[in-house]
Amino acid sequence: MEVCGTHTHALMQFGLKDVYRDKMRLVSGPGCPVCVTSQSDIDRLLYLCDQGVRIYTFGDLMKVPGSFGTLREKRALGADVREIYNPLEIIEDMRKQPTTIAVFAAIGFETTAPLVAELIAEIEKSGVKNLYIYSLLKRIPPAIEALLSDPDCEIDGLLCPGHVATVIGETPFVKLSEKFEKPFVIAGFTAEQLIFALEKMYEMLTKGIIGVFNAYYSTVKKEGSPLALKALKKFFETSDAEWRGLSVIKDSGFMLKKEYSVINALQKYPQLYKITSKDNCPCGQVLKGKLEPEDCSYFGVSCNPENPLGPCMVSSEGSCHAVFLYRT
Amino acid sequence: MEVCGTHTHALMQFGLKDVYRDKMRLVSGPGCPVCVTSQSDIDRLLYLCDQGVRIYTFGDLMKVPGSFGTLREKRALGADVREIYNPLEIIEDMRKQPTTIAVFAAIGFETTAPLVAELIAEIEKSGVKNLYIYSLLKRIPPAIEALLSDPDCEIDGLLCPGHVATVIGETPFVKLSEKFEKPFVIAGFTAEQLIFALEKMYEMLTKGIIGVFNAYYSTVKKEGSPLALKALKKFFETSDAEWRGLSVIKDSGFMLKKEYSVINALQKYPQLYKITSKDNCPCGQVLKGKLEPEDCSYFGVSCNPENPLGPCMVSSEGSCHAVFLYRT
Amino acid sequence: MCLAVPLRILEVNGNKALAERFGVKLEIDVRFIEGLKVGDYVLVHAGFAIQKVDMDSAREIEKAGERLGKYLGK
Amino acid sequence: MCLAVPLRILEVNGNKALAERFGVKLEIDVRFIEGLKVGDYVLVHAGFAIQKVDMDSAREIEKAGERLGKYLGK
Amino acid sequence: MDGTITIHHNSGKRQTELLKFIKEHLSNAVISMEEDGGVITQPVDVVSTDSFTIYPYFFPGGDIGKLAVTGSVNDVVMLGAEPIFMTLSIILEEGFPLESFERIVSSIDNELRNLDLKILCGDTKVMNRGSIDGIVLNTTCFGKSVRSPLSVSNIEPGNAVILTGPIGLHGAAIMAMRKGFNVDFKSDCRALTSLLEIVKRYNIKTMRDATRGGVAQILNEIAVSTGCDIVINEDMLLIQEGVKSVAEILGVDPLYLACEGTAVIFCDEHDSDGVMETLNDMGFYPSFIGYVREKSIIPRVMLKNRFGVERVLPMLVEELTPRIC
Amino acid sequence: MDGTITIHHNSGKRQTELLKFIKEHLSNAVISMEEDGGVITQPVDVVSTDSFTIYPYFFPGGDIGKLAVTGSVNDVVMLGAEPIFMTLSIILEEGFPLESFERIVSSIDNELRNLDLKILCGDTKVMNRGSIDGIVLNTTCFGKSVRSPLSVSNIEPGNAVILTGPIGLHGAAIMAMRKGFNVDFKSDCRALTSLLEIVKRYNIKTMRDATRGGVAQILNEIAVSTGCDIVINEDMLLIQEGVKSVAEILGVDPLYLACEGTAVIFCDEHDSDGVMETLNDMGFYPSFIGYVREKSIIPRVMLKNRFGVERVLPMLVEELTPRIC
Ligand code: SF4
Ligand code: SF4
Ligand SMILES: [Mg+2]
Ligand SMILES: [Mg+2]
Ligand SMILES: [Mg+2]
Ligand SMILES: [Mg+2]
Ligand SMILES: [Mg+2]
Ligand SMILES: [Mg+2]
Ligand SMILES: [Mg+2]
Ligand SMILES: [Mg+2]
Ligand SMILES: [Mg+2]
Ligand SMILES: [Mg+2]
Repeated sequence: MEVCGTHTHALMQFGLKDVYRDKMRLVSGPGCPVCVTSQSDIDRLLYLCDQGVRIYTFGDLMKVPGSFGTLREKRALGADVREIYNPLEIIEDMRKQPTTIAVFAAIGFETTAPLVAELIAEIEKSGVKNLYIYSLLKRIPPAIEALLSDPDCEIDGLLCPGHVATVIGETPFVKLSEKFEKPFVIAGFTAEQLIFALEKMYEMLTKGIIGVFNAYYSTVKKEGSPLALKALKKFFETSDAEWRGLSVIKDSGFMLKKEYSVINALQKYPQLYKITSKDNCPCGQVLKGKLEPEDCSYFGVSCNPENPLGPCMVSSEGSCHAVFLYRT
Repeated sequence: MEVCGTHTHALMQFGLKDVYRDKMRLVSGPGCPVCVTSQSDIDRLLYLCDQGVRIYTFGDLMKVPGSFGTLREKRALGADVREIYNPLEIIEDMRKQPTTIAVFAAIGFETTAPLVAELIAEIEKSGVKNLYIYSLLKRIPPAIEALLSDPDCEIDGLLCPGHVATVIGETPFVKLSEKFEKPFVIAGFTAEQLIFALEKMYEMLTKGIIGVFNAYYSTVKKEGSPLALKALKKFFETSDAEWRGLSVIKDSGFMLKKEYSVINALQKYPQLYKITSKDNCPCGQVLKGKLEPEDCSYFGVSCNPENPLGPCMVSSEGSCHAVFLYRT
Repeated sequence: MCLAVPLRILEVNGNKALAERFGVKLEIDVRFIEGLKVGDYVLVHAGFAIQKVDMDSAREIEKAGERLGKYLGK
Repeated sequence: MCLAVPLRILEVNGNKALAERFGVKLEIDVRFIEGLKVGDYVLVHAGFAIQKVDMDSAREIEKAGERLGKYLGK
Repeated sequence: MDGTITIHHNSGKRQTELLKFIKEHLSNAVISMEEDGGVITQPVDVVSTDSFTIYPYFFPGGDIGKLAVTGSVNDVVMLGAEPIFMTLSIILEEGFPLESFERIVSSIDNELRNLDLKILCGDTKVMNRGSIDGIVLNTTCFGKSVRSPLSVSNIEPGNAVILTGPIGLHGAAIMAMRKGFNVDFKSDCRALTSLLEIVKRYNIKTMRDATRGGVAQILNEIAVSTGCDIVINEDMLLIQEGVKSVAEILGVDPLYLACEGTAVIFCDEHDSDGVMETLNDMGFYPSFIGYVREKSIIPRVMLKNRFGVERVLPMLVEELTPRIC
Repeated sequence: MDGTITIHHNSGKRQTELLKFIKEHLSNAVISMEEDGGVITQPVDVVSTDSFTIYPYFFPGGDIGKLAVTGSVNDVVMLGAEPIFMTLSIILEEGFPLESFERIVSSIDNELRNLDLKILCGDTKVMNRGSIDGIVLNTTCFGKSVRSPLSVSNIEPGNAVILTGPIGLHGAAIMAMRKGFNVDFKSDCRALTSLLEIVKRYNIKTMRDATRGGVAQILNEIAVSTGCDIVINEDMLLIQEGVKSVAEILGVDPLYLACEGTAVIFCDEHDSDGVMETLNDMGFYPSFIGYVREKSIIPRVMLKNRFGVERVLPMLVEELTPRIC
């Protein structure tokens, strides 16, 4: 039995994978926004560094390798790359040197995307100039749909990411559950929340129940977060997006609406469209649940947390990283 | 007997003032371009620092106090103030961050002014943007004329600055010598060159000879340096200029010609005109030879090389500084 | 993915609020939360509250841990 | 004022020249000097040659030091 | 002295003034900062050196000055020696506020008094604005062993692993301050000289202060050095609730957060009760967290969680920074 | 290790790699960089510490690594002691080229071998890009006196002042390099351990290496410490023509330029001939430059020029920078 989910790291950390070994095989899916950032996108950011553009991003993206190094390495060599925690920090920081040209490399799923939307609102209000958005934001439901549509995919049930669900609510998952006729459980991230979700998943799988069980009902509402969804609608429209190892998935990205193209990095730097690179690792197979990390021929050899080949090893949330760290 | 010159420092360093004590009293004049920079001008540069403007200047100007500190202090507090040796270094440095706005605080007499002229020529050629010139350049002959015209001035002969003469030649000094009927000797700066000049001065004074003796004929030509003079003519016109302690002297400054006003800092920052400050010290009296440094009531008390009140103490070429260091 | 923690609201000031967790106090952005009151719990991601948290339900869910403990014989 | 030192020309390349003084070699700007030849001496101020120096005359002037030495009885 | 450090304090008259200023504030210390060095007048047999770079310079529970003293003192203590003398080298950025510098020097003085420790000689350097961030300190501490110096090579399988107190307080306090969080705990920055009592009384194999990289890093280093696996019990770790919260909010693991006043003690298992008891009596909050296991080809640290599951506690491969996922 | 230093070399696995890299390059040294400190196995009674910040890191005649070794060694020698051990603390900027670092560590190794000196313990820190310029080193050297330690307090009026060699070579070499001048001389950066021979044989009062601030600064410091005027003879100063030229071109006084291999020796005047002779025999280029004068209310250094005129040689009040006037 398989569960495709985003809780890999937590499951490993709490040792739950072993606990449930006899009942379910827990495999990992496209669960981390860093994990799925394509090599082309990293290369575009590295290109911007070389143009003297300041890059803002979340710390997580710093060590994702492109074809020629990482943002962290660029910074070590003198590029102006700044880690932020709350996207609104950027406004304040830009005010200090208002003539500096900067790009915010916005990564994240539906959980993070509303925050980027509010940053855009604040850029307008604050009058900050020279700040552009490069949206690498992605949507989870289209990715799940792509995975489950793959005839090779042997996933029996799906543990849904609780914090994405916090924003988008239960409905998108209900539709998918019905379409693919598989049980879905929305899960939180503490050991207890995961145990509760796994109990329910096991129950649904053994009893053959189809539908969505919200095992994180303390936080996830049916309708999600209306104001966050409103912010998403105001600033973004859906677009095709490239996922590392899964290639382009239809409607799986958030791109800035035309009205905001003046702060779109892709509009300011049309050269970015020309930069495309192909992925070097079989991460896609891992993400689809077709390959166990340990079975990748690079695993632990040329690919390890210090010198990660693919983003599944890069992100501490990545499935390969998790397996590497917690293997016994 | 008195000699008004710019060789103070050297005379002190070599101990020559004492050697000639019985023959001539050597007093110091407005001999150093730093020494005569007005407090208003420093305050204007400090204002530019506060506006986030990068300042380029010669190291000498760094510790000249304005009303609220020095450029050196501004730099210590984070202002972007850069010391240069050759004005053309600025072009190369600007290329590294071409969008940074910078002002070159150009100090100097006729010796240095041609170099600034050539910098302006290079700015045009190189296509460097955002670099502005704030000309504090000054002319020596009008200052000598102002000094000797003062009815209080008791100067009997004039030791002329050899390196200014290297550029402007003998002629301007010949005119002044004739007008004021006093002996002028053009002198170099090594001990030997000064001794030779002082010998000649003593001879001319005792024999009552009027005119210019070029005691630095190895280097100073009658016509000066024609190419340097041509550069001066091309880029500058004369203007009234404020000298520390001597107030405004007619035609004693070099200002950028109208054609170059696009790189004139005064055109870019018209607010600079509004900044005027009054000098706090009796340096003017010292510069005119009316007051010995030791007789200034501030000398050595509130005014010393570490905490200079006036620029005569600031510049290591300044007359008060020289007396302070070399008093025995 | 999408790290988020529940915090308790101490003060609300328009879009901003002071929130707390075991003595750690920080300013968060609460623009996405309607009808927020002091004492409410919110889930915070990258400095933004993205949803209210119902603490009674949360405690209910937590009990799963105890059940597993029993199952594993601890 | 206006520090300047005499340097000897080793090479001329357009506006630039390599100049030397006791083994110290540096690039200087010689745009103000006409008819400059290798072996010439120039007076250099802030990286620019501002005039040629006639070394014979320079040596003549230097003799004043000796005269003062004698006068002071050294 | 004026309001800020200038580049002129790097030499000459102003340097002399700076040295005088430092000397005056280090009331307790026999400083010979003006001479090239100092004379050692008591026997010493152990030495440790560290450079200290931290931002913010002032934090709840200490500052860079206190840290520079306790940091080197603790390293000497960890070797089982009593700190006797210290050298102090100060690197300042032009423009550093004199007021802050005074606070730092006074804090050094205060800590030296507490420890009855002397500065034997020192050095000051001023760097141009932008060439260094504010202030960097280096201390070298000399001590006299209370018994034969401790070393990792003494460790054997079966040895007990004891923590002298809660973990991650320093790292969490610094991270919280950088992010503007208000916390009700402080850095544990302090001297651990009282641990010498334990060294005198029990069969201590080695001690390590769990500074940069935290408890996880120290345990991994020791596992590698000894070639033995080490197993620790997650339940036994003392983690202040505030530290846990900061770690959760910023997505970091407290086991990797620096301590500046908590040490890991390896001792003979028969002495573990005695060590625990004595630590308790001295006011520590010790916890017996685990054991040294058998030799292993790939020596690792194993963390046993509350469900009894063991997992690898890996060595850190990158600096801790706040994460969003 | 890859091509540059990264912030990850500051802790965890990469720090271990960095320490291994350093250890491997310091072939001669007993390093215990991984432990908290080292054990002193020979008696020592003198110590000196210095931080080294210099740009460029590589210069004719040396580099920051060699300088960090010889600088602290010389300070110990100046106190009349033989250097025995050293500690080494390294602060690196993220992005520092590994190749440069390797050259620097190899240079440290080379100098340690020459001196038969060991590193007892060390420390590494990596700072964020922009938080420090490239590399800063700190060394603390301890030594054993060959006789009772030298001190300024031994100096008396009438003592001879002897320079062990030409002045300003280091400062002039650095300034020339910064300005892109090509020079035919080198920094005098080197260890002065052979001067211990002089200390053993003659009544040496004190010695000082004329580093930052040059001969003028050292003499002024000693004048202030002893309360005596010092008079020196300009004619007696050995100044390499190239040094003179650099100084003239840039408008600085060679008396204030740093030496890194020339010391000022104060000795009983009866010993001055012997000291001069021995220095000559050892390959130095010594010069007997002057005397300590009587006590004075405002102790000053007087410079007698070739015309016999005396003037004050003041203490430096600001850093030396190129001037145009
Ligand atoms: S081990 Fe590395 S290369 Fe292989 S799938 Fe995982 S991340 Fe990709
Ligand atoms: S001593 Fe100071 S205040 Fe007096 S004239 Fe000289 S510079 Fe001016
Ligand atoms: Mg010294
Ligand atoms: Mg240490
Ligand atoms: Mg330490
Ligand atoms: Mg020192
Ligand atoms: Mg900085
Ligand atoms: Mg330690
Ligand atoms: Mg020292
Ligand atoms: Mg030294
Ligand atoms: Mg250390
Ligand atoms: Mg820097």
